[in-house]
Amino acid sequence: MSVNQMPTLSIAAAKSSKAGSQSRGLIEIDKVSVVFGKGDQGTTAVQETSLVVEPGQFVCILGPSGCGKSTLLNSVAGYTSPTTGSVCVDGEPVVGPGPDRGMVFQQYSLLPWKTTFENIALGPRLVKDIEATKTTEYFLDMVGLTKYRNHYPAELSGGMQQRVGIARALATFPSVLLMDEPFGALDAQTRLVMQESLLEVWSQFGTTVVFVTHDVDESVFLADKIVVMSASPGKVVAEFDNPLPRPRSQDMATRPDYIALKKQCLDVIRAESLRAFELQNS
Amino acid sequence: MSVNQMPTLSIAAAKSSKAGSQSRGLIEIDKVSVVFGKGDQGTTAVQETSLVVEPGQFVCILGPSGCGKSTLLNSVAGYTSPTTGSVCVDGEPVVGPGPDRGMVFQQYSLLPWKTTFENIALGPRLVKDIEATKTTEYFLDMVGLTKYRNHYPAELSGGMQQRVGIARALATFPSVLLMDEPFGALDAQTRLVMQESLLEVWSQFGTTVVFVTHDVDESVFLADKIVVMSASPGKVVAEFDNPLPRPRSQDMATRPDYIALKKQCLDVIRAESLRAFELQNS
Amino acid sequence: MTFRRWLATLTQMVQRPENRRFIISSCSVLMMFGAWVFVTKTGLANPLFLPGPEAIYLAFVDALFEGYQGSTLLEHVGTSLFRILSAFFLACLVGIPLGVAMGMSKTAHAIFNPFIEFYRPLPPLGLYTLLVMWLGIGESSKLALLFLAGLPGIIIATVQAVKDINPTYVLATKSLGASRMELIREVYLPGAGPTILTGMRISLGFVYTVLVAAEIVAATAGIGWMIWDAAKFLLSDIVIMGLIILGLTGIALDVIMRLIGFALMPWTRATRQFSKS
Amino acid sequence: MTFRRWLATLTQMVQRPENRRFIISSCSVLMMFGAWVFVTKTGLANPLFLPGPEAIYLAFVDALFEGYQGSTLLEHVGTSLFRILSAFFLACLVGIPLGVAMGMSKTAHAIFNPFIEFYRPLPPLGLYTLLVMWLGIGESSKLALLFLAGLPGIIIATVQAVKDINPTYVLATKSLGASRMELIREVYLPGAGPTILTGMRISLGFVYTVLVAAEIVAATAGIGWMIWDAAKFLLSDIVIMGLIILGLTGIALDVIMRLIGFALMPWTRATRQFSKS
Amino acid sequence: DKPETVTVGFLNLVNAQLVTKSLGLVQKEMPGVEIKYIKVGGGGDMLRAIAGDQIDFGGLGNPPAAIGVTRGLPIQGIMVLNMLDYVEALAVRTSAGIKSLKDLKGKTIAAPFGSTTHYLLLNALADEGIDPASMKIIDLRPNDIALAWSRGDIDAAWFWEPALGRVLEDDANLFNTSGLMAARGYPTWDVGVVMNEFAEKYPDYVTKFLKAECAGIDYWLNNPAETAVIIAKELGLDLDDATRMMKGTEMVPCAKQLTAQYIGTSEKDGGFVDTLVSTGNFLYEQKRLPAAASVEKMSNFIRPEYLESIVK
Ligand SMILES: Nc1ncnc2c1ncn2[C@@H]1O[C@H](COP(=O)(O)OP(=O)(O)OP(=O)(O)O)[C@@H](O)[C@H]1O
Ligand SMILES: Nc1ncnc2c1ncn2[C@@H]1O[C@H](COP(=O)(O)OP(=O)(O)OP(=O)(O)O)[C@@H](O)[C@H]1O
Ligand SMILES: [Mg+2]
Ligand SMILES: [Mg+2]
Repeated sequence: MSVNQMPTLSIAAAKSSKAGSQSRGLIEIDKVSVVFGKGDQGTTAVQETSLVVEPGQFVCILGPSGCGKSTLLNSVAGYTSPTTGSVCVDGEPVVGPGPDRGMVFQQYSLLPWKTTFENIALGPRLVKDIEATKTTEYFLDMVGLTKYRNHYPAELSGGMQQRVGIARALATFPSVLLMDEPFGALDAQTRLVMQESLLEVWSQFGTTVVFVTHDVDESVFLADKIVVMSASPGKVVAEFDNPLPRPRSQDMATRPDYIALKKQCLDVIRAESLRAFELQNS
Repeated sequence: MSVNQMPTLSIAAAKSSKAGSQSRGLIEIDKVSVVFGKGDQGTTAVQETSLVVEPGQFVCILGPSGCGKSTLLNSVAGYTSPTTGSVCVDGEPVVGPGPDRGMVFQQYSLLPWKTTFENIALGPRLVKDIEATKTTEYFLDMVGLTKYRNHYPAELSGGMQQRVGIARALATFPSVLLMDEPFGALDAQTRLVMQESLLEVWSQFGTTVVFVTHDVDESVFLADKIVVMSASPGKVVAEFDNPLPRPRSQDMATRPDYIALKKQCLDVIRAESLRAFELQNS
Repeated sequence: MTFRRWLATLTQMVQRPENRRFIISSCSVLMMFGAWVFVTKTGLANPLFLPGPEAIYLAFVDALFEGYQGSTLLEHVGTSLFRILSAFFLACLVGIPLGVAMGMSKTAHAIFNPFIEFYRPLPPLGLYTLLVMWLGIGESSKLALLFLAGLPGIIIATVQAVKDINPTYVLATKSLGASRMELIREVYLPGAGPTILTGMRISLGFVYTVLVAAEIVAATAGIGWMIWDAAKFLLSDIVIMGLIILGLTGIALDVIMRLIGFALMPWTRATRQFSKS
Repeated sequence: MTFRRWLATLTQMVQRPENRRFIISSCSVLMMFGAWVFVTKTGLANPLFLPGPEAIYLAFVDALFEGYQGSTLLEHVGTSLFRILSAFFLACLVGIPLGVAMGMSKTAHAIFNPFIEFYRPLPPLGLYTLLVMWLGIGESSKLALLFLAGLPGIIIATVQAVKDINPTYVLATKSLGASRMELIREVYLPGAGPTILTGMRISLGFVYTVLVAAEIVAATAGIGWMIWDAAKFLLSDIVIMGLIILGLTGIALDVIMRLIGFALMPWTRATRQFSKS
Repeated sequence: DKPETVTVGFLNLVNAQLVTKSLGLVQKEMPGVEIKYIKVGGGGDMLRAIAGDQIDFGGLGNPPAAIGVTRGLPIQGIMVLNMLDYVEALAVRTSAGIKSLKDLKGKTIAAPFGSTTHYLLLNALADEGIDPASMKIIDLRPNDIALAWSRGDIDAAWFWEPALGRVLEDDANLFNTSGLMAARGYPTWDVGVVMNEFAEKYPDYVTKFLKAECAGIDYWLNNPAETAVIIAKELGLDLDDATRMMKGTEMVPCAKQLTAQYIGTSEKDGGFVDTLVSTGNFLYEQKRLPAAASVEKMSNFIRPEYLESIVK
């Protein structure tokens, strides 16, 4: 992503005063439980989980497959209503999906029948952004895909598609950016590049980010705060503040504080997966 | 995998003298190039690559997507004939696939119309093993799936399927085991468990293993020797001997020698992917 | 107590989605039936064109025991089924090997494909005129028509099935030491099986739609002929009865094909018991 | 020099796989044609049943300019196409909204599905007998038959298409602030488009196979009627000529449907330009 | 030398062949030979049955016979099956107020194409100089005509019993009949045919067949009441209908068939040849035949010699 040459900084500045202002993007998850199905056959995906994400914070939710990460994120996005408990964003209870909470999925979320430009423009058009085209151009440039404006998603590489996904989610100037394993389908190298680019974009917008992953390295590299979840039932078992300074680079992977934090995370996960293994086999 | 209680150790002992003897399993790759397509449109997937794998050695081939790892492995398996150069196993040139070189794929390689038992028994039956049933029982038990003998692959989890795949590849007592990102489709936790199990099985059989991956941690954890490949054109750019002692455990990830080796690998990969990136954009 | 439990169970069953759908469907069929009874009973519909259900039932009983024009209903159905199944069996016998050859060899595909692609969209009745000229008005032209109707579906499905076989299965089995024949037996045939079966089901369905066409020329028995003949005499009760029988027989044939498929290919019933990992 | 380059280019073109396949197919068609000429020229085939190519050509020219029984060939084809296309258009008009409703609501699906499943496998000619009784021998029963033949395919494809839409598309678009109507416009319709188009193509193909059946009762024009009528008078040259026209028209219809699809849905042409990453 | 089986294709109409069949007369003439009867729906199907070599004996009206002969089907005409009188007729809808053929203009008229009645309809129009294009003539089989009539889809139709009887009860009256047209020089009839191959191989079985059919004709002429019962049973009709239909059909005793009006003798062609020629030419004008009729072909087709050998 070429954040270097931004042509329409005026727009960015104008809007970021609204989006990036540190007063917006507070997420309060209060004793949320999510149960799928009814009666005996119900699955408790998330159990009595509480979590507060400060405005502008970058939080990674880490945990094994099926521990309820996506479910928790979906209740913030408004896709799933908590069975009990409540989710508030900036003090307002969440009742459904909305353009104030941008969402980036793992893959296949760009509309295949729209070009890069049209996909990014969709949000601005739907929220009746009077400068929809200008906004779209700006984000198109931000993710460095101006050359590919008329390409359909099927004509883009996986990494390019995810860049469009991020641009699309940001183009409604949400106060919160929710990302569900956005780099999970990319190969290791592209993934590293995308992580760095994401931090670059984030440093510009200062939006609150909730980022779901099951890659420990990824969470350590990205997050201000790492929230570790465990399965059966899904709940938060640990929270770690990340001492690594910003701006970050992949070189930090050999720093002692990086390694220490990674070890802490791994220990919790190992302990939890052993417990899960025993639960399964008993 | 429950290697602990082995009921028919007699077979294992009898056969392993054949399979595990350190005189078998020498792989010599000599100036192999593989070009797909003809004339101007040809792609050089592997260029003039030489590599020797000693009998009983565990070698990991590490590299970014599309660098020719699979192509190189396939020329050992006999699926692809090198355009120039030669591949010999135990001094015999490779002319096609054969039961002396067991293969484990990333996924979907079990025959869906055969049960666990039948999949493992396929090799022994095809090589006219007179004790086919006994051999199958032994490997079924080795990977701890005796309870699932009559299940079809679709009824097994991803990890279970890969265990069957490993048992199937071993059941013809090959001198070489070739593995192409066998754990690439598993989630992180299952992956860790499978890595440990693989080392356990390997310590019993002592077969030569060539293991393709693009996960640096995986290669550092498993290998005696790490071979790093780079793309455009695909060739070996570095070889590292792994100083970590055996038996290994995931805790070693925080040892300084682990971290140093990982960093060495990462550095090579980063340098190579930067070079590739510049090649693409020039 | 027992009654209340029974009622609770019933309520639960009604609330289960698959049962709920069944109940809605039943209601909708019943309502249609009610409307039918209503319009015929009240004389809103001319019984010459739309007889009531009891007339259909009487026609059914009559055809079952007395027969229609010299054959009982079972004989009519039997004659038609015999035609369909023997022609379809022949079509499989020719189509599956041809399809395997076309799927495995690009040359074979290039040789046969133009003809199949050309005659496939032809209306069967158009083809039938030619077949009757060539083969006469007897059984052979009927069988030929049904055979030709069934063939392209089977070939196309088989070609697709063979092409779609995951190449990894072939490589893995080669690595275990399989010869070419062993490969066909262990991988190609079972691997193509489910898709071929689906193709066979679609193809049998199409053969079925051609049945009446095959029986309108010089037949004296067969359920299609019965309908065609009865229609000429405005025997709409027999026509409707015949159509209902045709519909039910068609569904039964499809169910039988599925069951045969399950029996021959038990793995297609297997479902994942573990979600992931 | 120029000739040698030309020859080299030619050799290269022949060696490219897609051209090679085309050449083999052409050869096989040509050989078939040769065999036809051979058996008719040598008198091996009775010209009454299998006229030679030139007889077919003459019949074609004659029908084109002089006409067959009061209508020129173009009028026959036009009449048939008009019947097919208007019935098919009606079937789309009814089938697509019904399919969308059935795809989005399980209740709507449960209500309509039993009828569709029941009448779908019925032989069209059997249904036709009833339609003629109800609607008479005129155009309306023909159109009704073609309409009913086309309907189930379109409905089933549309239901499937709507059900198959990736739920992520819906969620993502909701998160961008879309209302229900915006969702249908931006996601459901374009998302279901390609599958609906495929269903429409299959359905049109099936309507096409029913054409002759629709034209054998009381028609005085139409390519299907022409074939049926000519067969009565043993005019096998006209029958074969008509079948060839039917085949070509069928292929042309399918190609046109594809082109319309491409024009309406340009993204279905897009192919990945980057392998991975 | 005798054939194993003899297959007789019979048309679904009222003539003495039903008597022969019902009384098993052919079987009596040919002991030890299996006799098979195949009911054939109409002239077109009979032509295709002949073309497909599925019968040994058959019957054809004059238009399909002219087609078959001109197109070179391997058949010969050996006897008169029946002459058509008012068993075939043009029925018009009473309420439509049709007084003359001219009143048919703009109306819908049905006839089975390729049949004797289609031939007569077009000839009747031509005689009065009416352009067939001024009305809508559609191709329907007799039973479909009855159906279309009861729905009111058509106003006139030239076709035959038993469907004709059903229509006449429903707002219809007879306007013209085949018998009337015969008087105006357009006779229509059905001729009995044998396959050339069979006739060459088993000439005496052709005579045996003719003997049986002649006995059937005699039975028809001598025992009308019993015949009516047979016909009613064979076609599943009321006795009244059967009697009426028999009256509408003229049976010609075998001896009389060899006169100039019918098939003539081996020395001198009879009227059938003329009818075939004019029918053939008519069909050629209609473009239903690729070539005009040749007198020689028609004359070669009619073979009175078999009948001559039994009628001394
Ligand atoms: N719609 C649903 N209906 C029923 N069960 C569900 C549903 N969605 C999720 N679950 C269950 O809830 C649990 C948590 O699922 P969730 O998708 O939140 O996990 P996750 O941590 O995101 O896993 P992954 O890493 O595989 O994405 C799982 O057991 C899953 O099977
Ligand atoms: N059958 C083939 N025909 C043409 N090109 C091929 C073929 N197989 C591989 N290639 C090309 O050769 C190169 C190396 O491919 P290969 O599959 O060996 O890479 P890889 O390192 O295994 O990648 P991955 O990690 O994605 O599996 C790639 O550019 C690929 O596109
Ligand atoms: Mg998830
Ligand atoms: Mg690979």
